[in-house]
Amino acid sequence: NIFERQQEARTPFVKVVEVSEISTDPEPWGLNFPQQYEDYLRTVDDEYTDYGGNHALPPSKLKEHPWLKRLYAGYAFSIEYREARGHAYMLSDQEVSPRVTQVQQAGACLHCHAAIVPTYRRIGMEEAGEEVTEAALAESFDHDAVMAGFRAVSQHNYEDVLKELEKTPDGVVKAEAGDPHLGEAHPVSCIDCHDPETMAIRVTRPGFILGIDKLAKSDDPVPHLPSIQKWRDDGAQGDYDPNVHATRQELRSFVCGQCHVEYYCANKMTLTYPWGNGLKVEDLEKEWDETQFPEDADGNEGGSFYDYVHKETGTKVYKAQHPEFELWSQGIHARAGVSCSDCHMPYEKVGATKVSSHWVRSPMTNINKACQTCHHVAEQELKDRVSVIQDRTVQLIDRAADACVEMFDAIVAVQEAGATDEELEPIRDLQRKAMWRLDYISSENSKGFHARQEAARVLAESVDYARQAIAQCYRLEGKTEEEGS
Amino acid sequence: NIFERQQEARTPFVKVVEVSEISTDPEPWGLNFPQQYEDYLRTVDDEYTDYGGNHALPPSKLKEHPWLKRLYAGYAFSIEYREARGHAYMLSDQEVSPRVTQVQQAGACLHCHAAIVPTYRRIGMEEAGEEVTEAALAESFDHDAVMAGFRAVSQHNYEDVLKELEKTPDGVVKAEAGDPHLGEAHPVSCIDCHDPETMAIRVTRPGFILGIDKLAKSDDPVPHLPSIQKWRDDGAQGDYDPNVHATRQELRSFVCGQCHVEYYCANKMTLTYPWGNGLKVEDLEKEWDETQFPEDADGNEGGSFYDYVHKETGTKVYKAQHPEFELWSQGIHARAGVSCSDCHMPYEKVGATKVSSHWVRSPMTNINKACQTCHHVAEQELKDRVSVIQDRTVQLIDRAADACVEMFDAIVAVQEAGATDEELEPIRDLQRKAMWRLDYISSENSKGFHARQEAARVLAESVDYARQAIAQCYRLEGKTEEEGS
Amino acid sequence: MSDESSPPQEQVTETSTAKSAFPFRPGKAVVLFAVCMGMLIGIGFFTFGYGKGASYLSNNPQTCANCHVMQSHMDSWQQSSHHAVAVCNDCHLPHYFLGKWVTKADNGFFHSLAFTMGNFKDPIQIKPRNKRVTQNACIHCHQDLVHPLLPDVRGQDMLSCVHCHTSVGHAER
Ligand code: HEC
Ligand code: HEC
Ligand code: HEC
Ligand code: HEC
Ligand code: HEC
Ligand code: HEC
Ligand code: HEC
Ligand code: HEC
Ligand code: HEC
Ligand code: HEC
Ligand code: HEC
Ligand code: HEC
Ligand code: HEC
Ligand code: HEC
Ligand SMILES: [Ca+2]
Ligand SMILES: [Ca+2]
Repeated sequence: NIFERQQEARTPFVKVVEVSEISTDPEPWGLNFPQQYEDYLRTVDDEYTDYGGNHALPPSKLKEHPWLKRLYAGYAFSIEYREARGHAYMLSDQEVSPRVTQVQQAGACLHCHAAIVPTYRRIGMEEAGEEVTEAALAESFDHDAVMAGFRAVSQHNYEDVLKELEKTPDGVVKAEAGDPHLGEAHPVSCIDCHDPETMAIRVTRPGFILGIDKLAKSDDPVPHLPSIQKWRDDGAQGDYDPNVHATRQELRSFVCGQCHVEYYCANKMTLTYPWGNGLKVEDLEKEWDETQFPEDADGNEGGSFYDYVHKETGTKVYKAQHPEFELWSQGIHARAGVSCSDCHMPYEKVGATKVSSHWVRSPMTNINKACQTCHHVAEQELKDRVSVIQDRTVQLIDRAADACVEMFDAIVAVQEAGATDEELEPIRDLQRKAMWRLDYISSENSKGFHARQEAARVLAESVDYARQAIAQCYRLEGKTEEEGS
Repeated sequence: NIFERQQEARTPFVKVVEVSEISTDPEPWGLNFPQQYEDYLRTVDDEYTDYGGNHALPPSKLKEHPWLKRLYAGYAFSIEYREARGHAYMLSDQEVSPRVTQVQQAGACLHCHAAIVPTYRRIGMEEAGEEVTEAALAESFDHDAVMAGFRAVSQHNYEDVLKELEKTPDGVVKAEAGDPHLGEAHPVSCIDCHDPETMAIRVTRPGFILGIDKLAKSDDPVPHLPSIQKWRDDGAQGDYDPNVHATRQELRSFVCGQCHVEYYCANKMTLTYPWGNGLKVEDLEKEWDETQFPEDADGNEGGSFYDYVHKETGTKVYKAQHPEFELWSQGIHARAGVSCSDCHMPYEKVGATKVSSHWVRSPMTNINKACQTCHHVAEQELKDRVSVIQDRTVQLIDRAADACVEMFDAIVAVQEAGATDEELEPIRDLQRKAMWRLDYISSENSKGFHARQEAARVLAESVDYARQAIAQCYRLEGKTEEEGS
Repeated sequence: MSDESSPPQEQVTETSTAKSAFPFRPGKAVVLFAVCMGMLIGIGFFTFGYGKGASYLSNNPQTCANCHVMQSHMDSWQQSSHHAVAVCNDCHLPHYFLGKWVTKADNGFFHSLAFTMGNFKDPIQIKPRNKRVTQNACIHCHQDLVHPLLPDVRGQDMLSCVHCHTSVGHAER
């Protein structure tokens, strides 16, 4: 390999302090890498852009788009649903969210909102009967223990798992005799994306590791992820392990794909990323369609997968959450090898060196570095191009939302008129598809930018299904009235 | 700028023979520019690509997409509608088309299928009472005479205008005393895009010249046409004349925009390009909505604009034809200043010089020159990218077509059930919108490539309107049945 | 401009020696032979095979444009941000001795062959091996700045500089 020669050129960084596999507190890392740490801390103060960015109190999506309340009727998201903001907030925003305080949530929620991996490891080690000392916990990543811990706590109660976090040393808090509090809970931190020994980027999230392996084992063509194709070509031996097989450029997206993805996260089964059939909206849908919840403790059948019963209509539906990684996968940037980090963590020159901006944020607040290195056009022109894309998407979201809302009215009306479950079944199927697709694009956070044509296609399908459901209702109404008359 | 550099490379040419404003026969031009002429002649032998290109006998779109027959029911396009092929065929394909042989067509058809400008000029001069000699005709472009001739013959019968072509000298045929045949009719030729004196590119088509002027006078933002913005900023004096105001790069698209556009072309009014409100699908629709046909010879009101009465449903609808220029205008390539000619007439090296490939054809048969100048990725990868775009579009076209066909059935059913015209009016409005949008993208020839997200948006709207119409029909049915029962 | 990397003049002499050592006779066998040998010691072949092959030995960009197929690259280089700081050879030749001469031989031979046969892609498509050469050239000059981009651990790959800096060597690329 030609790059081997340069590798010698990289002088090992000078560690001011040691960090290890338990160092969830970013502070000591910050002593080694003050620039990255400083940037990271800035994730508390983003501006607000047209369709993204931050606020002191991020705006409520439910207020801005009242139809969302009807879409989520019967689900926690109808209580509160806000714009995302900087990484520094992820844990506190979750803790105070009425979705968590008013509804019993699962421990898996913390998978993406906290530096939880050492806690998984600790619990995994404990389950295996190993003695867990701070030193043992710090020694290595210990994949098996992490996976075991992940499986063990995902379905526990949120509050219990949050407490577990504080029972894991974080590398800074000094344990006091008799105090069960061994560390603080931290939002996403250096250790989630970096190997503490070498600083190489890596993925740590069990949900992602299992999901990407399922994807590799599927036959979905993934031209934007060449290492998966290579792994398949090499005979698909064992598991696809992103930390072994992925290119560095792929890892620059995978670290984000650990969390910015569609998931199932509640107490009926372990946290799941639905990538077994591929990364397109219908591949994910197919996986949910095929999923059966596992038997409960008493041996009762779990039944078909669903996220919630839509309150107005009584239909069992799916909830889509922030599928940024999946939508990006369908776009031209992914195809051209452009990673999340290229845009959201662009290089910046600091003194005599280049560093990745750890102020992860909307690229629209940083167009110069995020876009203009590749696109040599004026900043305003880039803004305008993004607006064209996002405005078209928003226009279609509104169109699909109108159709969905009319659909709810139509279904409610036929139900009141006495339609039978049998008659309603095909209509409910259409409803589920329509809602899934609308939610998919509206809860994706780039307003279509990550894959403009795909976003429009998905919304076109949503409109189609919603209006088909309406037509079927009217037809049923006609019949019912006829029969009734 | 890349184009300026190419311009510098251009050396003045040596004329072997003189050509003038009557030289519609390309042969003498070919003596001066053998390479371009040779390329031009090759427009007879294109290959066929997945969604474009040429055939010995181009495939029938009606056979490939049976729903088109229902879409066009009652209109000439339902008799025959084929894939486009090379420029060399345009005149003969039109002459033999059953759309022309079985239906009385207007002379305006020749506006885009023949080198007709000298004929317009001759007729214009004759109308103005000037004596028309070959020399007078050859002297200059004579804008006013061309416009007058265009207006005079557009609504005449196709066959009559075709004969007029042969009464105009073509620079090669030697007139014989008493023979009214002074020249041949030629398909698009050098003179249509070039000034015979300087070889500069130019536009000659009255339809385009009037259309682009309307556009300039509208308030449609046209970031991809900077000279229009400049003309507006300079106070919008007089008319916007593309041959005066346009940049060379714009002209490299305008020459194609002379023909590859949506139009009205029949005998109720002069050939019209509907750009008075802008270039988006709804801007064009708005112009048709607002258009009243002129009074007829007897002073009877012309009534509201429409193209044909849809036979199955009795609804007056619009026909969209090949809006390549309009769709390209909504895309990222236009926005980035990439012209039609960049892709369809790419530069090629011939010996030590660079010439524009006058073998105008699908860029997918010439990816190396057409795309790889700008996109440094493998040929197969470019093909795949185009396929992804086109497949998504085709999937949505099929979806919209399904909806439209169901809509026809639903409307027919309520009509049979006795729905009144009043009841049907809002449904017909939805029908017109749905058909217009589907036709717009399906008759555009890039299968969405020219503006991928816009194409998907337009189809999403088509589905929406068609399914709304269906729902309204069902509702009406319910009512009618209720009343009837 | 990196003077230390420009080929010293005496190399030209070395070339003529090589030329007489491996006389070039047209014919299929020789072409095949040349393809193999060209990789290692073929410095002589291109000078012989194509009159202006000696341009490879000069650092003057104009000599690359002796071939008109190189003209647009010359033009785009002139408009690039680097025309004042790097010439063709700074980017397209390895910055260590052996690699430099192997590359000269290799490219020199293939350029001549391709140019003569005319069977190359137009626009020209750079090959993976030569991509590595340019990548190394970037690093050679910008080592300190891009230090954090270098592999963290042995064997790790790294991003291509032109993934982001597309128009450094050639404007509007
Ligand atoms: C080519 C550039 C680019 C790439 C690659 C990219 N994004 Fe984005 N992303 C954007 C833009 C532009 C926006 C819209 C920002 C706005 O509206 O303010 C955005 C929006 C977002 C948002 C919402 C931001 C906010 O402020 O609310 C998230 C989260 C996001 N992207 C995550 C990702 C992830 C994860 C990936 C990779 C899987 C990714 N992005 C890849 C450019 C990119
Ligand atoms: C697979 C990773 C993942 C899981 C599991 C997850 N989240 Fe999130 N969460 C995210 C990401 C990424 C964002 C930011 C993007 C967005 O807001 O859409 C986010 C944003 C949020 C926000 C702020 C914005 C909002 O939605 O109001 C809250 C609150 C939140 N999550 C709560 C929860 C709760 C409660 C759970 C468990 C039911 C949970 N999260 C599970 C990844 C996850
Ligand atoms: C451990 C989970 C996790 C990882 C890893 C992660 N994110 Fe996030 N991200 C979140 C959560 C949760 C939020 C929402 C925080 C909130 O609203 O409180 C978020 C918010 C964001 C936002 C919105 C910021 C704003 O200012 O509006 C962007 C942009 C973003 N993430 C991009 C990325 C990118 C790019 C990566 C990879 C380099 C990444 N994220 C990695 C969980 C994660
Ligand atoms: C959400 C993921 C994420 C988190 C959290 C994160 N980093 Fe990074 N970091 C990255 C990515 C992506 C790169 C670029 C890696 C590459 O290109 O190989 C990077 C690169 C680096 C580098 C190499 C130099 C550079 O800037 O490119 C250092 C040092 C670094 N990070 C330190 C830190 C420190 C310190 C923290 C905690 C304060 C941290 N990182 C948190 C994703 C992350
Ligand atoms: C690392 C390089 C890179 C970065 C960074 C990048 N782009 Fe791109 N962008 C590309 C490539 C490559 C394409 C695909 C077209 C091509 O092959 O030239 C593209 C395509 C686009 C397109 C047209 C395609 C579409 O679907 O809309 C837009 C608009 C665009 N980029 C905007 C942006 C914006 C805005 C940003 C910053 C937030 C950005 N890009 C960041 C490389 C990049
Ligand atoms: C960036 C490149 C690009 C630009 C710019 C472009 N086109 Fe195209 N065009 C294509 C591609 C790719 C196709 C699809 C060809 C295929 O499917 O074989 C296409 C298809 C077409 C077709 C159908 C070809 C066939 O074989 O049936 C026509 C006609 C056409 N374009 C005209 C135009 C016009 C007129 C313009 C300018 C207003 C234009 N194009 C601008 C790339 C381009
Ligand atoms: C505004 C310019 C314009 C006018 C006016 C015009 N055409 Fe065309 N015609 C085109 C273009 C461009 C194509 C190639 C693109 C396509 O086939 O969609 C074409 C293709 C055709 C074809 C071959 C493909 C097919 O549709 O079967 C026929 C036949 C044809 N035209 C007949 C006519 C007739 C008859 C009229 C008059 C009613 C007419 N044209 C008026 C521009 C025009
Ligand atoms: C005078 C009218 C006119 C002009 C000007 C014109 N076209 Fe056409 N073009 C046509 C017609 C008519 C056809 C269809 C011919 C047929 O099917 O017989 C056509 C066919 C085509 C095709 C399909 C060719 C194939 O092999 O399938 C392409 C591509 C095309 N034109 C592109 C262009 C481009 C690019 C320009 C400008 C450089 C241009 N045209 C200028 C009228 C025109
Ligand atoms: C459909 C439009 C069209 C037709 C018809 C046409 N040309 Fe061109 N021609 C162009 C365009 C566009 C260019 C590029 C002009 C520029 O970039 O300035 C061009 C350029 C040229 C040039 C300049 C050198 C070059 O190749 O770029 C010559 C010479 C030329 N054409 C000769 C001819 C001849 C001879 C014919 C008839 C056989 C002809 N053209 C027919 C559109 C056309
Ligand atoms: C004269 C330059 C040029 C030519 C020729 C060209 N492109 Fe592009 N292409 C661009 C630019 C500029 C963008 C916009 C993204 C950007 O700013 O980098 C783009 C974007 C794209 C995209 C992503 C945007 C989208 O909407 O899909 C695709 C795919 C693409 N081009 C394919 C092609 C193909 C295929 C051809 C040949 C038929 C072609 N291009 C010819 C310059 C060009
Ligand atoms: C500052 C560095 C630099 C300089 C100076 C430079 N080039 Fe390049 N050249 C590059 C890079 C980088 C590439 C593309 C590599 C890639 O795609 O990975 C390239 C590509 C090429 C190609 C292949 C064509 C292509 O587009 O893939 C040719 C031929 C070429 N250069 C010739 C020249 C000539 C001749 C000169 C001097 C006039 C020159 N270069 C000067 C960096 C340079
Ligand atoms: C003998 C004529 C000629 C000369 C002199 C010449 N080139 Fe080339 N060059 C070519 C041809 C022909 C190709 C295309 C080869 C191919 O694609 O197989 C080429 C290709 C290249 C490439 C892409 C090579 C690849 O295969 O990856 C580079 C880089 C390049 N030239 C640089 C240079 C530089 C630097 C010089 C001057 C030192 C130079 N050339 C002088 C004819 C020449
Ligand atoms: C011969 C030495 C040399 C080589 C080889 C070289 N550079 Fe440079 N580069 C320079 C110098 C000198 C500057 C001016 C920097 C300064 O002002 O500090 C520069 C400036 C830059 C800049 C900032 C200006 C700009 O163009 O945006 C970038 C980015 C850059 N180089 C990237 C590259 C890349 C990528 C390559 C390889 C394709 C490369 N360089 C090859 C010497 C070199
Ligand atoms: C993922 C995108 C990306 C990659 C890969 C990349 N760079 Fe950069 N580079 C940037 C950005 C963004 C900047 C601008 C930073 C700023 O303005 O602070 C930059 C700036 C530079 C500068 C100019 C700093 C200055 O003086 O302003 C040089 C030199 C440079 N890069 C060289 C390289 C080299 C050499 C490589 C390959 C080893 C490389 N870059 C790889 C994105 C990238
Ligand atoms: Ca979900
Ligand atoms: Ca029309």
